[in-house]
Amino acid sequence: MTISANHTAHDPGPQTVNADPVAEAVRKFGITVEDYMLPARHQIQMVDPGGRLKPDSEQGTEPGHEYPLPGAEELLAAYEQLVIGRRVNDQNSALVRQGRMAVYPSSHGQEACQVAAALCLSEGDWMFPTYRDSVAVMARGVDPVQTMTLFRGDWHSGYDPMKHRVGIQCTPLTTQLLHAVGVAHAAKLRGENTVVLAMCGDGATSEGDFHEALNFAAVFHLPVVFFVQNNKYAISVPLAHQSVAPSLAHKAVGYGMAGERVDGNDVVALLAVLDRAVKLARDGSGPLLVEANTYRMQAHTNADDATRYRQDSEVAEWLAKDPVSRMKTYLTGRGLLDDETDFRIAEKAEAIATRLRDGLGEDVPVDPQDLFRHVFASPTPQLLEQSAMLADELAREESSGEGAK
Amino acid sequence: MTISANHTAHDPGPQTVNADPVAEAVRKFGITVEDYMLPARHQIQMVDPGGRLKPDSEQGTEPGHEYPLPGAEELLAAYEQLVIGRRVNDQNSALVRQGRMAVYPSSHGQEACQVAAALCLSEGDWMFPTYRDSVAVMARGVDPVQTMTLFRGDWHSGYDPMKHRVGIQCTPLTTQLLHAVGVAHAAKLRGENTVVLAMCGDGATSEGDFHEALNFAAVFHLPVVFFVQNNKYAISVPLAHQSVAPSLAHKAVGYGMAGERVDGNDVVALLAVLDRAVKLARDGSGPLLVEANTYRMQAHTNADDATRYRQDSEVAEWLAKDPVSRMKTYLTGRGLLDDETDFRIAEKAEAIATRLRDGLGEDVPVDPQDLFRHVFASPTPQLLEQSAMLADELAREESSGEGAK
Amino acid sequence: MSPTVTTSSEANGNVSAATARAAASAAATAEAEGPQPVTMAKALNTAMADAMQADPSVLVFGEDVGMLGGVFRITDGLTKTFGEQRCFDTPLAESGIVGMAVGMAMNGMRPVIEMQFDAFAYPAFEQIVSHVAKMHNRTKGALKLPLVIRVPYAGGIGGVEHHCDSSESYYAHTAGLKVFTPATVADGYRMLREAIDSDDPVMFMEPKKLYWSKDMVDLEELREQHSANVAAGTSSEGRAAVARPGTDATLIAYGPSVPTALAAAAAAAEEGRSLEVIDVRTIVPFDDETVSASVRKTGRAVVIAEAHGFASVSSEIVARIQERCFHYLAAPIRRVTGFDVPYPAPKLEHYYLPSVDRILDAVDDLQWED
Amino acid sequence: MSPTVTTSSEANGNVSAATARAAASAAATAEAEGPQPVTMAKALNTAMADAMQADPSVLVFGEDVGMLGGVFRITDGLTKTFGEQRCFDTPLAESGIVGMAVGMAMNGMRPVIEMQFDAFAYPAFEQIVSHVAKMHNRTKGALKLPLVIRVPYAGGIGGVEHHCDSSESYYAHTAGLKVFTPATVADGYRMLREAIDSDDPVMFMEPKKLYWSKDMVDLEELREQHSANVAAGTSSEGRAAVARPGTDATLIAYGPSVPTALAAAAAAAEEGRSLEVIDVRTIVPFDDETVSASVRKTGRAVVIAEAHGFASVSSEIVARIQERCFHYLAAPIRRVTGFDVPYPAPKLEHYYLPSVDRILDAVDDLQWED
Ligand SMILES: Cc1ncc(C[n+]2csc(CCOP(=O)(O)OP(=O)(O)O)c2C)c(N)n1
Ligand SMILES: Cc1ncc(C[n+]2csc(CCOP(=O)(O)OP(=O)(O)O)c2C)c(N)n1
Ligand SMILES: [Mg+2]
Ligand SMILES: [Mg+2]
Repeated sequence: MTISANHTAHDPGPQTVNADPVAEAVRKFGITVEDYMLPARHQIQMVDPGGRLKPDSEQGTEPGHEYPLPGAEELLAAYEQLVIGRRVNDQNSALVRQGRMAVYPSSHGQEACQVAAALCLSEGDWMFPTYRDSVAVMARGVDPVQTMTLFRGDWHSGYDPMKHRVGIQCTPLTTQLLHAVGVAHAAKLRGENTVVLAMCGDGATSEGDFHEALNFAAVFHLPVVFFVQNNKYAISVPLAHQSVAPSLAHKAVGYGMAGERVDGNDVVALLAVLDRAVKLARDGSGPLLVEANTYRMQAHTNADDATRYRQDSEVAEWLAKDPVSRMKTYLTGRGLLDDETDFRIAEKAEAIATRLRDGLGEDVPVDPQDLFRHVFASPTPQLLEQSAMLADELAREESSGEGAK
Repeated sequence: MTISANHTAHDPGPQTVNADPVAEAVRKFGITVEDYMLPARHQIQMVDPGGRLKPDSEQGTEPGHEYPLPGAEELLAAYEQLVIGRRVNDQNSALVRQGRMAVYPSSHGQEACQVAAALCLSEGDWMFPTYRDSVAVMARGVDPVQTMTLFRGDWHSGYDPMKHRVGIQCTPLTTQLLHAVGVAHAAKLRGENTVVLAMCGDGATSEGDFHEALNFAAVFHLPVVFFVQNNKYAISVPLAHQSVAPSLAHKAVGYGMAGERVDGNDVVALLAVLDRAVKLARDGSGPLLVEANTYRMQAHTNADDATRYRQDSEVAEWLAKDPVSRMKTYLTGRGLLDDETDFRIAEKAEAIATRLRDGLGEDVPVDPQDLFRHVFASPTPQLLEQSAMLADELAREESSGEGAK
Repeated sequence: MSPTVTTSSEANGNVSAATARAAASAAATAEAEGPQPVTMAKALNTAMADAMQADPSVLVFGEDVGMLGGVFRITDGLTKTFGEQRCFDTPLAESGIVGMAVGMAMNGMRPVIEMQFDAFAYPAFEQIVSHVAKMHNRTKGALKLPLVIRVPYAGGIGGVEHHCDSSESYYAHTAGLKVFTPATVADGYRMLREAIDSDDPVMFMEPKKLYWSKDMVDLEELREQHSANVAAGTSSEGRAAVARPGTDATLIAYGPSVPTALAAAAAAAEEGRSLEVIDVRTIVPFDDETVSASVRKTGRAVVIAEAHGFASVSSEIVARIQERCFHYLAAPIRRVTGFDVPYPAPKLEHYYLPSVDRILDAVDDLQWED
Repeated sequence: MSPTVTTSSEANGNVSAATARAAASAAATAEAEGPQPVTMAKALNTAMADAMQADPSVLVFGEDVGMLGGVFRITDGLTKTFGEQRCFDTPLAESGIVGMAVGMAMNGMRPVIEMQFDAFAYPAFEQIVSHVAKMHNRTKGALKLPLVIRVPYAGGIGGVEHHCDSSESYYAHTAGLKVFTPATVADGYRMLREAIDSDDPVMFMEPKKLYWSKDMVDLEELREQHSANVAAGTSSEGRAAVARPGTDATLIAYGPSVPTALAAAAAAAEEGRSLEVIDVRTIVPFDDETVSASVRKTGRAVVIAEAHGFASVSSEIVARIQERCFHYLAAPIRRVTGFDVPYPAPKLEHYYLPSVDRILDAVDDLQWED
C-alpha cells in the first residue's frame, strides 16, 4: 500500500520530506516515504549466530535499506575491540566483586553494539554514552582507568569530554540525547561536518526526553544517529512492559526520520548499518534511529538480582548468540583471523585488564577541597566561606590527632 | 510492501499486536499491522468544503480504515452544536473586548472538532480538554458561565469535573493526557466501560508528556482516544517548525496504536472517525490517535497579534473551508435542515449567548478567605495562621474606613 | 486528641547498595510476636500491605516495584500478595507515573507511587508542582487527590551522582503538598499509613540510608494503634517528636539527620551538656509548637539537615524559630547542613554530610560564655 | 574593583497581558541620546542585541522568540537583525530547549534561552537541576556551561494559573546555579549582559510585571559602562544595591518586590520613619556584606518576596541575617511574603501579593516600644 507523505491530502509535505536521501530512495526504488522511514521488514543480520555469512537475500535488506558488507580491515579492528571489550567487562565485574569498585553496569553480551558505536565515528564526531557504555567509551580512546572513575567513586566523571569528544556517561535516562542534539546543532551552525552518536537503552525510550530529542533533531535536520541498545530489560522490566510498538525503530516515522533495526549481536551488520547511518547523517539526511536487538547477559548491575525476574533458559538462549565467539568463527572461516593474530589480540586485552587492575588498585587520595573548587567557574563568597569552614574543621581534627575518618 | 510486526525476526510480537481489532483487520483485509496502525493515505473527508457529500471512493477510506456515514439525527444535533459553538466563540471574544473577561482562546474555525469531541462520548465517558476547548466542554453539558470562570479570573476552574466527567481545562500543555490515561486505567481496573477522550493541539505533541501518555495508554491497553486538533499553529510557531513527520497521526505506530487523520472542518467525517474510535476503544482495541486538520482562524488569544507571523491570504484560504456553513449547505441539500429548524437553532444559540452576557456581566464578589480554604482537604496550622492574619488585616482596613482596594 | 508519638532509632553508618538484598530477605521474614528488631524497609513494606488489605482502592506502582519489589525491595511481595492489578511496573517515565496517578486519584483510587531515586523524580516536577499540588485548590475541593509519592532520598549510601539528592525543600516550598519524612522504624509504619489515609497529596520522603536501620518494634501493636487512631479521628500529622529530652540546647533534625543528631546528643551528654533532640517528622505541616517550646526552654538551637543549606527547609526552621522565640535566644541559631555544592562522589560524601563532630562544633559555638 | 550599582524604579500597578503590544512598540523605538524613559523590556532586548553583536556564539532560542519576538516581545527584532540561525523558535518542549542548550554550550555556543512563563520551565527541571547545575562540577571544570535561562516570573499581571509562579527558590536552592533578578531598567541591561558574559549558568529571573516599568536611562552609557567593566574585569554579580538609604529599619527585597518596598519606604517617610531598602539583585551569589551592614546599622529588618514564604529565599535571608547580625537585632526579623497557597486567580491576587500596607504593618510590628 502506498501512502502519501502529506500532512493533509492538500498541503504539500514539509521541507525535509523532500530532502535528498529520502527523495532519492523514493525515486530510485519506487518506494514510499513511509517505506523509507519505517524499518525494513526484518532486522538486518549478516552473520548468523553460528558465525556463517548469510546469503544476501536473507540479510533483511530491501530496496532503500541496502547494506554492503564492511571491509576486512574494519572487521578485524572490530574483532580486536570485541575481545578487549569482553575482557574489560569481565575485569571490571571482578574488581567490583573484590570491592575495588562500587558498581559496574556491565555490557557483557552487548560488546558488538559497544564496538560498532565507537568504530562508526570519525575523530571529529561526538559520542553520548550512558552508564552502560564504558566499553564504547574506551573503544573511542578514553583512558580505561579514567573511564572507571565514576564507578570507583572518586569523582562523577574522570575524563575530559572535549579530548575525545565523548559526553560524560549519563545516568538520568535519555537526558543526554538532548545534549547530543545541541552539540550537533552548534556544529551545524558553524558549518562543521560533525556527526553525533546518541546512545540509550530500550527502557529509556519511554522517557519524555527521548521524544523531545528525536523531534528536535528532526525539525532542525541535524546529523544525529540515535542508537538504541534494546537489551530487552530496563532493570527488571521486560520490553513488553515498556512498549507494544511493532519495534522501537517504528518510532522514527513519527518524527519524520528513518528507522532501522539490526541484530545487535552481529558486529558485521551493526557496522554496516551504523556506517551507512553516519554517512547519511554526514551527507545531510537529517537524523536516523537505529535499534539493535541484543541482550543484557548479566544483572543490571552488581546490586541487582536478575533471578527475581527472568529465567535462566532465556539467558541460555542468548548465550548461543554471543557476539564475540560468533565473530571469531566468522573471521576464522573467512581466513581473516589466525591463532597468532588472535593471541596478539588477547595479549592486548590482557594489558588493558592489567592497567585496570593496577589503576583501580591504587588508593588515589581525594581532596576534600574539590567539593568547592569546581562548582562554578567563578566561585561565590558563600562557597569560599564554606570551603574555609571545612578546611578549618579538618585542620582542627588533624591537630587534635584524630585525622579524617 | 508488507512489513512484519515483530520486534525481531525471531521473537513473537508483543501481546497487543494480536489484540482483536488489529488481528481482525489484518485477517479481514489482508493488510499488515503497519497498514492498520499507520493512518490511511489521505485524510478522511466526507463532505467537501462546498458542502457536497463526496463519493465513497474519494472519502479517503481504505481497507481497515472504513467509516460509515453517521445517522441523520446525530448530524442534526451536531449542526445545532456547531451553531451554538460559533455563537459562543464570538460572544466570548466580544466579552473580552468589552473587558468583561480577561482572556479567551477562541476555537473559531475549529467548532467541528469541538462538537464532535463532545458528541462522540457517552454519559459515563470522560473528556480532558485544553484551554481552547471551552466549546467542547459546554457541548458536553457544562454550564457556560461556569466554564468561563477560568477566563473571567474568579477562580482557576468554575465547574465540578465529576459532574459531567470533564477534566478542568488544562494550561500546562499535554499534562492532561496523562490524567486521561489515569482515569481510564482506574476505570479499567474496576471493570467499567469508560472511554476517555484526551485532547491537545499540534504544538503540544512536541512535549514529553505527549509521548509518555501515548505509551502508557498503549502498554496498559487503555480505552483512550487521543484527539489532536492540528490547527497549524502553536501561538506563532507553524506546524513545519513543530514536526517534520509525514503527519502527526504517523506517531501512533511508534506506540503500537492505530492513527488516523481527518478533515477537522468536516463534522461529518469527524463524527464518523471519532465514533468508530470510541467504539473500538470501548470494545477493547486499546488507545487510538486521531489527528484533525483544522485551522486557528483568530489570534492565539486576544493578547496575541497574528499579523506578526502569518499572511491574511492563508487565513482567507481556510475561511472557504468553514465548518459551520459547510454543514449547513450539506444538511440543507440533503433536506435535513429547513429555515424553521435553522431559526430555532439560532434562537437556542442566542439564548446561550445571553446567558453568557448576563452571567459574565454580574460582578460576582470574591471571598479572600478562599485563598486558604481549598489548599488542603485538611488544613495546616500554618494556613490557619495566615488566614487569620489576612482576616485581621482586612478587618483593620475595614474599620479604618479604607475597605479593600 | 493527639496520638502518642514515640521514637527510637540507631545511628547507622553507610551501607552499600548491594545490601538491598539483605533488606529484601529481612522484609520477607514472617512476623513474630511482641517487639522485634524490625527494619525501616520492613515497616514501610508492612504499611503498604496493610493499607492495600484495608482498602481495595490503594494501588502501588512505579519502576521495578512489581516482580523485583523495587530496587530497595520496599514493595517486596506486594504483587505476589495482591496481584498485578494492585502492584505493578510502569514504563520508564516518571512524569507518566505521576500524571497517571493524578488521573487515578481523580477517579477513585489511592495510588502510592515510587520514584526510584530522589533525582529521578525531577522529570515529574511539572506534574507534581502544577497538578498534584494544585488540583484540590483549583476545583475548590471538588476533586480530592489522595496520592502518596514515595521518594527514597538523601545520601550516605555511597551512591553515584543523582542517587543522593536531598530534594525535600523543593516540595516543602510548593504550596499544596504535604511533606513527611520518618526517622524511626515505627514512624515508617505509622506515617506511611497516615499518608495513604490522607485525602491530601503527600510527598513521602524516605531516608534511604535508614532503610536497613533496625528498631525494636511491635508491628501488630502499631497496626492496632493505627486502627484506634483512625477510629478516633486522630493522626500524628503535624506533630514533631522529642526524640531525646534535654535542657541546654535544642537540636532540630529530620529524616536521615535524626540518628546523627541523637549520636551528637549522646556524645555531648558525656561532656556534660544536655541536648534536646527534636525529630520534625512532618515538614509540612510544621510543628511550631513543639519546636518553639523546646527552644524557649533551652534558649539555643542548631538545625541539622543533609540538604544544601541555601533557601532550604533548614533556613525555614531557623526563620520560624527566630520569629517565634527571639527573646528567648541566647545565641544565634546555627545550621549544620550539606554544603551548597552538588552531592559529591562516594569517596567525598563523608566531608559533605553533617557529622556528629560538626554538630558538636556548632553547639560549642552557641556563645556559652555570654 | 566593584562597579557602581545605581538603582531607581517606579512602583507600578497591574498590567494586562494585552499591553504586551505596547511593550513591543516601545522596544522597537530607535535609541535617543542621553537619559530617556526606557522600559525594562527595551533594556533586556538591547542587552541581548548588544551581546549578539559582540559575540557570534551568543544564540537566542525558545518558544515564539523568533518572528513573534516572544509573548512579552523581549526578543523583538532579534531574528530580523541577526537572522534565523542566531534567534529562532524551537518545537514546543522546554526540556528539549534546555537540554539542547546544554549541548550547544558544551560545543562553543553561549545560548540565551527563554522559558515562556515560570511554571512552564518545570518540564525542564531535570535538565536544569541534574545537568545545567552540575556539568561544570562533574567534569572538574573541563566543561564550562555559559548558558542563560531567562524566566519571566512572579505575578501582578492578572494572569491565569501557571503564569504567575515565583519559582526562584527552586533554583536558588540548587547548588551550581547562579540566580539573578533585576528590579530596575538599568539592571535589566547590566545584569543580562553580565549573565551572558558569565561562564557559569545563570537563571535570569525577569519580574514580568516590571517589563513595562520605565526608568530614565541612558542605554549608550550603560553599554560603555559594561565595556569598561569587562575591560577592568569587574562585574556587579554578587552586589546588592542600596535602593534607598535609611536609618530606622531595613527592607530587603528583590525583583518584583523592590518597587513595592520603595513605595512602602516612601510612605513610611511621610510618617517620619526612615527605612533603608536593599535590592538583592543576585540571589546567588548573595551579598551578605551589604545586607548585614544595613541591618547592623538599623537593628531591624523586614524581608519581602512574592514567593510562598515556606522554605524560600526569604527564609534564607532571615536565617543569614540572624546568623550574622544577632546581637544587633532589636526585634525579630519579619517576613512579608506570598501566602503558602497556590498563586490565586486574577481577582484574588491582590490579597496574595505583598503590599505597601502589609509591609508597613510588619514594620510597625518591629517592637519599637522596647
Ligand atoms: C530518569 C531516570 N529514571 C530512573 C533511573 C533509574 N534507572 C537506572 S538504569 C534504569 C533502567 C534503564 O533501562 P534501559 O534504558 O533499557 O538501559 P539498560 O540499563 O538496559 O542498558 C533505571 C530505571 C534513571 N537512571 N534515570
Ligand atoms: C508546558 C507549557 N509550555 C508552554 C506553554 C505556553 N503556551 C500556551 S498555548 C501554547 C501553544 C500551544 O499550541 P497548540 O498545542 O498547537 O494548541 P493551540 O493553542 O493551537 O490550540 C503555548 C506555547 C504552556 N501553556 N505549557
Ligand atoms: Mg535495557
Ligand atoms: Mg495549534
